[in-house]
Amino acid sequence: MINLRFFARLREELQTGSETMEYSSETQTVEAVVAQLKSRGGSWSDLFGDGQTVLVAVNQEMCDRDSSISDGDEVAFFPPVTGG
Amino acid sequence: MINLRFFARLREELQTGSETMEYSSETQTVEAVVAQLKSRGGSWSDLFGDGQTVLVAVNQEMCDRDSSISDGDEVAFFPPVTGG
Amino acid sequence: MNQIKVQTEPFDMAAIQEALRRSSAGIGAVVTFVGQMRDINEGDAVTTMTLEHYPGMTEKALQAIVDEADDRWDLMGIHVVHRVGPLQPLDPIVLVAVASAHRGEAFQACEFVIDYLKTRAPFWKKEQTPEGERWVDARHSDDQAESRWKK
Amino acid sequence: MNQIKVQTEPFDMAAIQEALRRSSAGIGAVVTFVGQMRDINEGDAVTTMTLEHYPGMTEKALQAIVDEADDRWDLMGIHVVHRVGPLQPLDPIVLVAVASAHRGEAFQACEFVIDYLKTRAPFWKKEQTPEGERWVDARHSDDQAESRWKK
Repeated sequence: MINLRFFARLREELQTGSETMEYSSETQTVEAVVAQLKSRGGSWSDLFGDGQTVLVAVNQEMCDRDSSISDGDEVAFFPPVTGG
Repeated sequence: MINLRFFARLREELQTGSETMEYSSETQTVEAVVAQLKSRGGSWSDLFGDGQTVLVAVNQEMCDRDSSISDGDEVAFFPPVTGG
Repeated sequence: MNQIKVQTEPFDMAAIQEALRRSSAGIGAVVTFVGQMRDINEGDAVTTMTLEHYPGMTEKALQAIVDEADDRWDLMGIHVVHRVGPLQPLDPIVLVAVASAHRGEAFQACEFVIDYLKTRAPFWKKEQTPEGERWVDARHSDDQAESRWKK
Repeated sequence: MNQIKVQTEPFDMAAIQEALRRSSAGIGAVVTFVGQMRDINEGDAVTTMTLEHYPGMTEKALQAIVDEADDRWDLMGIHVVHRVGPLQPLDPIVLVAVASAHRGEAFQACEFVIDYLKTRAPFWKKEQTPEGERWVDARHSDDQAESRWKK
């Protein structure tokens, strides 16, 4: 199982802040998880589609799309940050 | 008449904070005034001698040695500043 | 010592700076940055702002930035406080205070921390304007400010 | 608005910063530098310090520095306060607070003002140490800091 989290504009447009996803051969990299989310269609394919800047953190550390994911990881998606 | 002022280490070592000096053909530039002060000997020649950094302000604005002086001006001498 | 706080309630800028500067008589310089909410952004009036964050990651990200500042400069204390939740114009949003023996390092480290915070700490601003709500877009100038510090 | 003060009595850092940052809801950034007295200098313990200045010229010199900062950057207020007379370790000596819409300008202007103050404003420090009194020497590093801003 991996724990997905969504923040800010993503959380609002996807209408969910979190979900769990089965850990499988299809979820072993950030890129693979993104591909699954995109395949859901609707807002999912819009928000994770080409030209969208979505940042990713694995276990609360910023990661790249090719970062690997382990069973039990927390994988968060969010827009570029705007604090400060 | 010009008004001379001395600050910090200069004031202490010269044992005076101010004096007046006759305005004459010998006091029309900072350099000329410095030459007069230096000619007094003792601490005066030490403090205004070669190798000493003495800053000058004419009418409360930083000036160079070749700045001209008018009758009634306030001419101040002091070491490099160390505030802040 | 360093201190990092993320909180809903207002913070006491004076108390934070006072505690930091009094923490050692070897401190010669304290540089403080305060970012506050403006009543206008991108030309529009903004009446309220809501700051969302990623609890847990926020603190870790701030800690990593503060640790890196400590590595790069010779400092005597860094305090970072960032508010979340609803804010009004003139409300302070963030404070970064850095103490050092000499001013050059305090200035550099303070600007470094806020520049990195702006691009690396998971906070998001949503503005309420007379025309409705909107998420604030990331600024290209913040990316440029961050990239100055890349070694 | 800008404010310049030279005074013997302690100053209220919190009140100054609060007045400055509340002066406009268009202010997004306030950068504050506080220089305070260290209990050690050049390796020696310092118990007291006395700050002499050149009344009249001091205010003019500070005004010229503040005016130049205003010319160079887009600012929304500069407050400078400098103490003179006797000081103890941990006493704040000088405060420079700069407000602006955006942080980059506030940081630069604040550092510019203190760098120029350190080389152009007529203040002199005399330290009392266990070995006796001594005038503080000007630092080469302050000349270098100033020269960075030459156009």
